Amino acid sequence: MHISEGVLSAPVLVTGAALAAAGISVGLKKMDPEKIPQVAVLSSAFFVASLIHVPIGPSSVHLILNGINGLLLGWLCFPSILVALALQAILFQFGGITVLGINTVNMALPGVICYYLFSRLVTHERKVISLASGFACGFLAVFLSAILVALSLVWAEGSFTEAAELIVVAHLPVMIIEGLITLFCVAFLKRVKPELLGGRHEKRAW
Amino acid sequence: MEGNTLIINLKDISFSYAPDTPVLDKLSFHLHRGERIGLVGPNGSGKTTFFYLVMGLLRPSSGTIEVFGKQVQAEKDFRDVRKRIGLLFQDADDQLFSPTVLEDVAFGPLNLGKSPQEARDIAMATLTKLGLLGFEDRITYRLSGGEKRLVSLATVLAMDPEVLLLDEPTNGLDEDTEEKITDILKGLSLSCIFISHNLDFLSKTTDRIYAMANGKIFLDEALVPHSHIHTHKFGRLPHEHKS
Amino acid sequence: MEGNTLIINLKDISFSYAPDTPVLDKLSFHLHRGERIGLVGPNGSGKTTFFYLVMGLLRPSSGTIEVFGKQVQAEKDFRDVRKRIGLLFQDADDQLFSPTVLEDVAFGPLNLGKSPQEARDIAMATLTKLGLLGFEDRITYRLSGGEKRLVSLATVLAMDPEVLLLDEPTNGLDEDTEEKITDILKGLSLSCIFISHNLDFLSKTTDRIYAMANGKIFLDEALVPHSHIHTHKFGRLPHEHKS
Amino acid sequence: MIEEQFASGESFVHHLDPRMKIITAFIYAVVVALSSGFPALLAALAVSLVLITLARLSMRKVLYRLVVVNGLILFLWIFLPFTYQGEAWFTLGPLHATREGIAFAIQITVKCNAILLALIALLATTPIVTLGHAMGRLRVPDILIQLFLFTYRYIHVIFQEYDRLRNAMKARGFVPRTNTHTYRSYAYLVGMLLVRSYDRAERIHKAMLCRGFRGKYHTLSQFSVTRGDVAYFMVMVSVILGMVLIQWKAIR
Ligand SMILES: Nc1ncnc2c1ncn2[C@@H]1O[C@H](COP(=O)(O)OP(=O)(O)OP(=O)(O)O)[C@@H](O)[C@H]1O
Ligand SMILES: Nc1ncnc2c1ncn2[C@@H]1O[C@H](COP(=O)(O)OP(=O)(O)OP(=O)(O)O)[C@@H](O)[C@H]1O
Ligand SMILES: [Mg+2]
Ligand SMILES: [Mg+2]
Repeated sequence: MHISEGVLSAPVLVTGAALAAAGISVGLKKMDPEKIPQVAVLSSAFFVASLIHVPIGPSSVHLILNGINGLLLGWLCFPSILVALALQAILFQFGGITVLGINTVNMALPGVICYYLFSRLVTHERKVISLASGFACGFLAVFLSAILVALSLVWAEGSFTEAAELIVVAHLPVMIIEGLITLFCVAFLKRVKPELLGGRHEKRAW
Repeated sequence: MEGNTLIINLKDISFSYAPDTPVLDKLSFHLHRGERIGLVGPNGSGKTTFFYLVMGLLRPSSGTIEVFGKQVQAEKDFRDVRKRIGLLFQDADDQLFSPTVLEDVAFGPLNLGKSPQEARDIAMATLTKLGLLGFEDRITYRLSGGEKRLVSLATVLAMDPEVLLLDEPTNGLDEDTEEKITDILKGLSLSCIFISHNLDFLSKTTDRIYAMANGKIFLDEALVPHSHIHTHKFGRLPHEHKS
Repeated sequence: MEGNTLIINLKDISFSYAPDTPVLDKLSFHLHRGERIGLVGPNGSGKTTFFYLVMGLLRPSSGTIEVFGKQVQAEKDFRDVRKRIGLLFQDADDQLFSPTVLEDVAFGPLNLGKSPQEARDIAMATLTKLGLLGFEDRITYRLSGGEKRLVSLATVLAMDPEVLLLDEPTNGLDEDTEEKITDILKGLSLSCIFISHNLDFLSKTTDRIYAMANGKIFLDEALVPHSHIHTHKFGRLPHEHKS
Repeated sequence: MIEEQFASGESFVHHLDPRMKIITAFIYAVVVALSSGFPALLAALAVSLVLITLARLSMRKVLYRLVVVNGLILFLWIFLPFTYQGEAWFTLGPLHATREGIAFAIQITVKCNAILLALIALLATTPIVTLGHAMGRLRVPDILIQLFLFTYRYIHVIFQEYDRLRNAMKARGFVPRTNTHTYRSYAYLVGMLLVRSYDRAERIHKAMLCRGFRGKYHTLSQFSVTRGDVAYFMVMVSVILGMVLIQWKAIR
């Protein structure tokens, strides 16, 4: 869900950059320099995982995983996603420089929201609650991202409205897939390495 | 007769990862039904690469591959191959990705289209056969090295393959586990190719040993009894000469 | 005399990752200045864990550790230890985390408080000593396995340690690189402990070999010349017995 | 494999000081993104084409990149001609395409591709490691630079792990389809990658501690500015000022 260069207007770009800067500085404040390897290697894993294409009917979509990124990294998902987007811009020219800020916000803000909503729930003892919140986390993160992308487009230019609506609708299946993937991934981590869940990388325990 | 019993047939296969360093160089090789072959060769000689090519995980730059009498080329052709040939990876950590042992062993049967109940039954039966009963709910990630190897073998056998390709199955195992695996493998009546540096193991489990060098596979069938006199520290503790 | 030459002294060290499975069990061990020790043991016997405990990367559940005559316990105590003992990790990818070779080798000296220019000089000198001149601007992730090992060794030697702990330094290397590392290590006059499965390598580079089993370390000092008569296939091709 | 497709080369652009490249690329991208008149945008496209030519890159690879990343633009083309208010130009069934809509779509397309070409010419021709160091010199917070370089370093290690795991899945007959089994399997794959990454990070942290790491990152990087760099910088800044002027005139 990258917005390309050249599409957005100045107010949107500037607001995006400002919000991203705020999110990143909160993230960096919470990041212990000693934890850089942890955050970085997890970011690498998310980068690699986002190259995975999963089939959906006759076509395929790549994974986004900003929900689970938020669950694992909390506010640190701002710097983590910024770095991943910067690398994608340089390596594959996805996104770009002037849209780096707004793209970061569109992906990372839902991650942080999901962190606050679900990081306790996914570790809940009752399996139903934990699985349901896993699904909700993956679903909501992509849903919010799609909404933010749509809002960015519409704010930039009123005539993008129809396109923006279609973007949200077209992402519905992606939301379901991300929900399922997040659900199973949470179930996996809960059994294999539960200490990974719950934003433990933040300096200040909550 | 050839047409009937030839199950793997590679002709003039060349392959390289980087443009100027060929790993396999016009390699030819065949495996007949019922044959049990050992494959040795120095590190980096291309043994693992050879297995990957047979399974269609890599594609040759030239040459032809026939499996079960049919030429295979595209991803689709290899899907059938992978149902009938089981590959044990060199590193068990690469093979096991499910949270629990049971799920991992059932993964193959599920891919073959079995129902969840059938897959579970097959998985349990395979675990029982390998003496791994009681392991089904263990977290794969927390298994010891030897246990991971055995479970990996179970994941392959659960697919009921006609041919087994094992990449260094005894690597890094203690003696007990090695013996256990040797016994299990001796008991299977499948066609197979085992890569190993462990000639003792190969002479127990295979009929002939091929060597890989310079991108090709050579046969050395002779059974030569011989002795070495050598000296080293630590000779008093029980030890074994591996290669 | 003990007080002077005893540099590592572990007494009754116990350690476990999970509550009910002890990895080290009342292990005692010492290393004197100038000693060169080889350490062998099956996979999972706790060799790497033992190194981690000496470096203070894990803390024992009971027992005492003395290094350079001082008891060490807290993170602060171990900071000094880490300046004087160099540890080579089992997986070079864990050790080489900087983007370029020069930066990685200079990382240690910079942390020891050297100026960037000094650190750069030390790094270049170390690379030269290991025959790695010309590697300084190479990107670490693009090095081959053997090159990664050699550069890792450089990163450790650049800190000018008094003691060297190497965790399977020859693992996965081809013969040339193995020989090169063996020569380099023979040439160093440091106290050291080398973990390896490769007894040939150990007998060339160390004076005595200890074995690890059941959470303890045992000594087997004897140099026993002995011979095995055995028979195996493939005996006609040139071969070597490794362990 | 993840490769830096354009980073190696012997052109003049490849050898420019990376700090100059970053600064000029950034200003250039911002100015173009905020421009709207056709004269300014066409001038920008021309400048980008000159930069790409100077970088002597494989045109095939550059074109391939452009095609891949123009997805969103193409998508907007489906709507803009019909949703943008203005004078109807032609009709397609119930839909009226407006002159203004098409003009706007062309404008976005030119803008996007001009910026992308400049980014390929200026940023993608610098090795990522060098970019990281240069950004450090440009006062980007140290901790972000470390995160950037570390992440890039381990992408390769983790990609190889991913590749081996995926091969193992394939070898056991896994064929991705639209079903829960597929999604579950991919989720386990992702989970396993995360767990292994976490373990690796712990070992890396240990390795750093062993080498005296105490929470502070030091840097060795040195850059030197040559006359060629200064000349490039002056020319590029003049060009950008020229574009601003054209744009400003157009607005007035
Ligand atoms: N993914 C890869 N990319 C590039 N080169 C590779 C890759 N995998 C293997 N190689 C190289 O190809 C050669 C053959 O590798 P291969 O793994 O097939 O050897 P092998 O005989 O199995 O060795 P070993 O006994 O160490 O397992 C080696 O030189 C290796 O470095
Ligand atoms: N981080 C960890 N968490 C839990 N268990 C661990 C961890 N690291 C190691 N272990 C377990 O502790 C035991 C000892 O591991 P260690 O790595 O010290 O063995 P080793 O002798 O170095 O083996 P190898 O020859 O395979 O390197 C093993 O059973 C291993 O599974
Ligand atoms: Mg191999
Ligand atoms: Mg070890």
